Amino acid sequence: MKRRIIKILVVVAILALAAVLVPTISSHYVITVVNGALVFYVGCLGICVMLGYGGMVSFATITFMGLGAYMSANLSLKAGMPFLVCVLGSMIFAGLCALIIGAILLRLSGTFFTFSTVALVLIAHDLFTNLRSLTGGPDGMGGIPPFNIGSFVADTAADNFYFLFVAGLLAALFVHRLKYTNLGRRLAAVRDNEIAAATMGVDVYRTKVVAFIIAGVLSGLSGSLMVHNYHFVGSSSFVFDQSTTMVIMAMLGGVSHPGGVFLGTMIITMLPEWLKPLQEYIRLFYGLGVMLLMVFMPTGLWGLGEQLSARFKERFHLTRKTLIGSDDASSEEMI
Amino acid sequence: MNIGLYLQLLVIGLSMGMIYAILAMGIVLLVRAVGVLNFAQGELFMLGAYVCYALTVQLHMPIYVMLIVALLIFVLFGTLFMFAVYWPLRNSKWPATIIISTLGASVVLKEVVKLIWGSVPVVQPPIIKGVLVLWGNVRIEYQYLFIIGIGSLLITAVFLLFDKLFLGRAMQAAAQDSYAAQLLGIPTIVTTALTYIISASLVGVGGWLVSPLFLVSTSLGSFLLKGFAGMVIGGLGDVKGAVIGSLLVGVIESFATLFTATYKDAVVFSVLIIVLIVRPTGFFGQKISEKV
Amino acid sequence: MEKLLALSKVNKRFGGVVAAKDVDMEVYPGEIHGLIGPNGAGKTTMLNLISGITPVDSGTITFLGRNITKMKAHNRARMGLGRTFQTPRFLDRSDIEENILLANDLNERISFFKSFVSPKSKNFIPHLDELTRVADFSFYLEDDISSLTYGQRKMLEIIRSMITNPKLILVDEPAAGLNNVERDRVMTLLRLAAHERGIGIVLIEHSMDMIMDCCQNITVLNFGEVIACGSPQEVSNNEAVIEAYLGRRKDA
Amino acid sequence: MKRRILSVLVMVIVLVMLLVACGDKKDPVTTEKPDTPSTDSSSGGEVKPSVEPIRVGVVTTLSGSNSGHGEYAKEGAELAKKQINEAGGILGRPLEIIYEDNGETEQSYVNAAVKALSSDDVCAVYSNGYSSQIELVLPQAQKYGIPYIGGNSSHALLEKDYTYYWMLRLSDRYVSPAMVNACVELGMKNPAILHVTDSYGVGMADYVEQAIGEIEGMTVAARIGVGDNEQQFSPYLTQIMNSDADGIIAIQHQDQAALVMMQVDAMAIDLPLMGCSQYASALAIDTAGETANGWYSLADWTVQTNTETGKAFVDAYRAAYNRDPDMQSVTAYDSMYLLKDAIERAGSDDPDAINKVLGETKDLPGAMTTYTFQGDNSLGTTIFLVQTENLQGTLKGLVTR
Repeated sequence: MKRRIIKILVVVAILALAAVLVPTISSHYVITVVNGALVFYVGCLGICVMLGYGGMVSFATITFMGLGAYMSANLSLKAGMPFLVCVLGSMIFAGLCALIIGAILLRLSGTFFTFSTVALVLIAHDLFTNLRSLTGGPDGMGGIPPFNIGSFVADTAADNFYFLFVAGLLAALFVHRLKYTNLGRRLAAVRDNEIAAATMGVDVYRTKVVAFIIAGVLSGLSGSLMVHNYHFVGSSSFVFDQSTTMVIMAMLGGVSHPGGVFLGTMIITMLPEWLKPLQEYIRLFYGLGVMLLMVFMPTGLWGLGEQLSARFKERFHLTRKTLIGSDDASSEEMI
Repeated sequence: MNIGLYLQLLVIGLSMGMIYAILAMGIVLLVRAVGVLNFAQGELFMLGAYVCYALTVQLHMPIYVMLIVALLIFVLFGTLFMFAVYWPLRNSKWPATIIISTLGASVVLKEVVKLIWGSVPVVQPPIIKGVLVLWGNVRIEYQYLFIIGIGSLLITAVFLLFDKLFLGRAMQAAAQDSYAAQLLGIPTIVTTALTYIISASLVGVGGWLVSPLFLVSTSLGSFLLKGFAGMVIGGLGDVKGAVIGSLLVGVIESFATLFTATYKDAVVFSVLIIVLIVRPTGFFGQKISEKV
Repeated sequence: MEKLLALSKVNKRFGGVVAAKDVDMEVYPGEIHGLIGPNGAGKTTMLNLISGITPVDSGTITFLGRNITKMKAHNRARMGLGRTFQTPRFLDRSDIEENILLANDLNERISFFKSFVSPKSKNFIPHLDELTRVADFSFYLEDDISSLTYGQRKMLEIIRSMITNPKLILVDEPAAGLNNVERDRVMTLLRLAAHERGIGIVLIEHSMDMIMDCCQNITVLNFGEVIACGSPQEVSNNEAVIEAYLGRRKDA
Repeated sequence: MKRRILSVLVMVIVLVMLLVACGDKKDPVTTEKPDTPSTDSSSGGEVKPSVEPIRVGVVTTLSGSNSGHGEYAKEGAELAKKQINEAGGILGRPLEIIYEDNGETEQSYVNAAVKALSSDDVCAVYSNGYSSQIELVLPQAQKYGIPYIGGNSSHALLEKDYTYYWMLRLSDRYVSPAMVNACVELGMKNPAILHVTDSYGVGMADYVEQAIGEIEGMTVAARIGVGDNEQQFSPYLTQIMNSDADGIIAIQHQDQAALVMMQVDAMAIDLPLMGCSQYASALAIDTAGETANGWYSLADWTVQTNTETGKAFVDAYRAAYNRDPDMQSVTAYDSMYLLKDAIERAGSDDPDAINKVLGETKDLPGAMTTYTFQGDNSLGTTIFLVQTENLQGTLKGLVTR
């Protein structure tokens, strides 16, 4: 137990350090980039649940971000609701839409499901662009109020960062913990073997729909954060290309771990900023990188890290394992 | 009331449907042989258009020479593509990796094309110029008729080769299964490579066909989604289904413009989703049941 | 004794192939019920029909006195219907613990919110340990599932099924691909389940020795039809069974 | 388990590296930083190297599929910089341009714009981004208090209270009636409108429809809005041909404009054709080739411009780059001179001062048009009516707001 506490303390300390350091040492521009990445991080966590935990390739994340974004924009502009209500509203709205859409689309399996989500993204984009009364049409909706709680109103990029940081952290904790719940195990079962899952009492269809809803709620949250961060929402943000980028973000870092997804989001967002001198070639390298990555580390950077650390620990016998089936079973021991 | 209009829309729809069918067949062959959904198929299509542009406009080749050289290049592309994207990942534990890898490949292809030909679209002169004036305002571009003609030829060829001839069916089976390959006496790698080559050549020719209608640009890759739609409506893994589905998509799309321009794509993809809800495996797809 | 499972006039066709024709079968608690027949007789299909992976065309399946013919596979599992497969099916990308925990979930049934806040449950470990010892092998809970040998995985699948405290387990060729020592352990495990825990077992097995050795009752299938049913002695003396196995012509 | 600590550590290290790598610009103490102009080119020769340069940001597309626009913009801005610096700079200080590549996505546009806005000592930013992109950034520009000059023409932006936003071109609202008047002269009574469904296209089509409604006896035969990724216009053209439309008013961006021109030609349509300014752009005409001939359009810019400054610009541009300037070049070029004028009138490069005097701009002759402040943050005053003949826009008239 002691180790566990130390571990938690170290993680908390690192996070606290990040929370304090990022807004103070970095420039406005860097904070803006980080803020943008954090917005997408929350959406990518939905991919983590769907793809990493449940093994379902869905490109619909961006659509639910759009639903959340427009809901939030409408709530704050037309009904004058405060930020927290908007966020809650868009999460619930995106979740409800995910329930209905998921219940329909998840009757399809594998490739059919994946492609139906692509179709969904294309349909939704058309709707976002043309339903002018609800989405502002191609002009989008501007002048959306910044983040606020009570009388505190986020004024600078650094203020936005704190809001996004807290939201991202909460979402990440939720997704991290989700893996170790019975739902997480059911998802893993659905991912690895649907038939075995069913014979272990897992309601495959329901589990998938629940995962889709969770992903939808996270995307809705992400969309809501997006509008309050940029004060503007336009339909050109919710296109298929963006969706593939988000899947690649998640895969790059390691899709089955919130930390990996974070890495991926940060790298993909920052890489183009970082490699400005290579402008012409950035996207080429990015594509090549993705292909190489899939060959050499399909579990992403995080997976690679875990493999390395596992090897390291095996080398130095640091692993604690529970032996089953011998005389001193069920006792924790060092090997 | 307006037969001329409907006729024109039908011709346009059918010829677009032919293009989608060519794309869809390319994907179906790969799905059947290696079970992979290739998201870079649209970029191979675009590459076909660029290669033909380079050969005809930049190198001034006559059409027959151009076609032969282009086919050789497509063979090369198909092989390269297989070894770069599919082969290293064929035994991957994570099924999503191949999909993501094809997404990566599509980015790479787009960027390579931009580096070579620049990001400004280029123009491929029409293969057959002119319009056929039937009466009054009813006019049909020869290029559309040409596409329908060549498209039907290609479709028939693929259909005969892969669905009717034993060799083609055996080849597909062998690509899936090394045991079958042993029986056939051809290594899996050869049959897989052949499938990729045929698939790449098909879409390459497709790219050549559309390039005079549209600008030769990286956005040609977006035709893939309609090809996908046609294939999924028809039923995954069925050549006949893919062709019928794609023609349907082309015609629906063309006639949808009578009612709406803004929601045209939404109409096509809504039809797709409705078809899938009614028949979760498409019109011609069999239920692929897992051996328990 | 109360019937555990009863099949009555169960039919199933795949296209033109008859996989089950008017099948009747009964299984009692604590009984090991053998299901045998030549290759392609429809044995595995029968298990799929019982466990709900494939729906039946007609007929009724009764389990614990309830008609489960229309029930989904996962609901049957929750009622206490366990299943193992010819090739073991595990969560390939998870460690052993996750796999066992999944079984434990089926047994404990705590709500999502409770599982969200509570730390990992470990109370299945003594049970697991006991069963593993009966099967006489050992492993580390945190290891990858792929670190187990094929035989160990087959045994672990039965153990996993037993952890869920089922009323009936459908066991599909547990000894296929196993050596003699491992085969004996599987038998011990199955006997423990049936005789000490009172679990009903439907056993498909090619090894006749094993079937004759441990089954109380045997149902023989051929082309989806029950051609004989009864104790090992009755079945082994049955004309039709001998004919089916040896492939004698009707007129010979 | 140490495993997680280790991975968190690795993550933090990677992130710190990333942050450091792209966060090099921030340096709150900005006064000293000599910056030798000799490094950027020989052009700054006449300006004393010790003088602090005046920094202007340019946000444009330098990579991705629209990098053609960015190339033109960059060439235009560079030409202006060279000329200004050779003539002694602004207030005796050299002009320095900081380019930011806005990439392909909305998010990367915001990042680039914020990077430009937050660069040291930037006194104004010019961008030729789309209206939706610019709108994403205007709240930021407002926050920074830095003038943001847009090369777009969507009127919707003027209706919102962005006091730091300046529109170079004549807005769509004023272009549209002129366009309709020109259509009337071409003999259209019942034109069809074919427009792109983005902010620009929809807004412009609305104004065109409104203007048509105000002309007696004129009606809209059909209004067809097409997505910005559409490549197949034949079904729409077929429908227009089969309706009783007597002309086509087309509003598209460059690539689509070229496609429309090609497909109109392929169908041998012989109606009078009127396009938006993009139909006269060099990119569209280069791509469409012969098929562009015959199209009328209301262009913010034509190389046949009849103003002194315009002609001088075309000559200088041709000499420098050996090709004709595009509208993207001229807006970027003019924005530099507009800023030069404003800075000289303000007497400093203080952004607020510049913003204030930009609102007092009057009769400043630019290469594209004459700039005069008219009350709604738009500065352009004229637009050309041109017809494409022999791959060249031939000047047919000048419309003044």
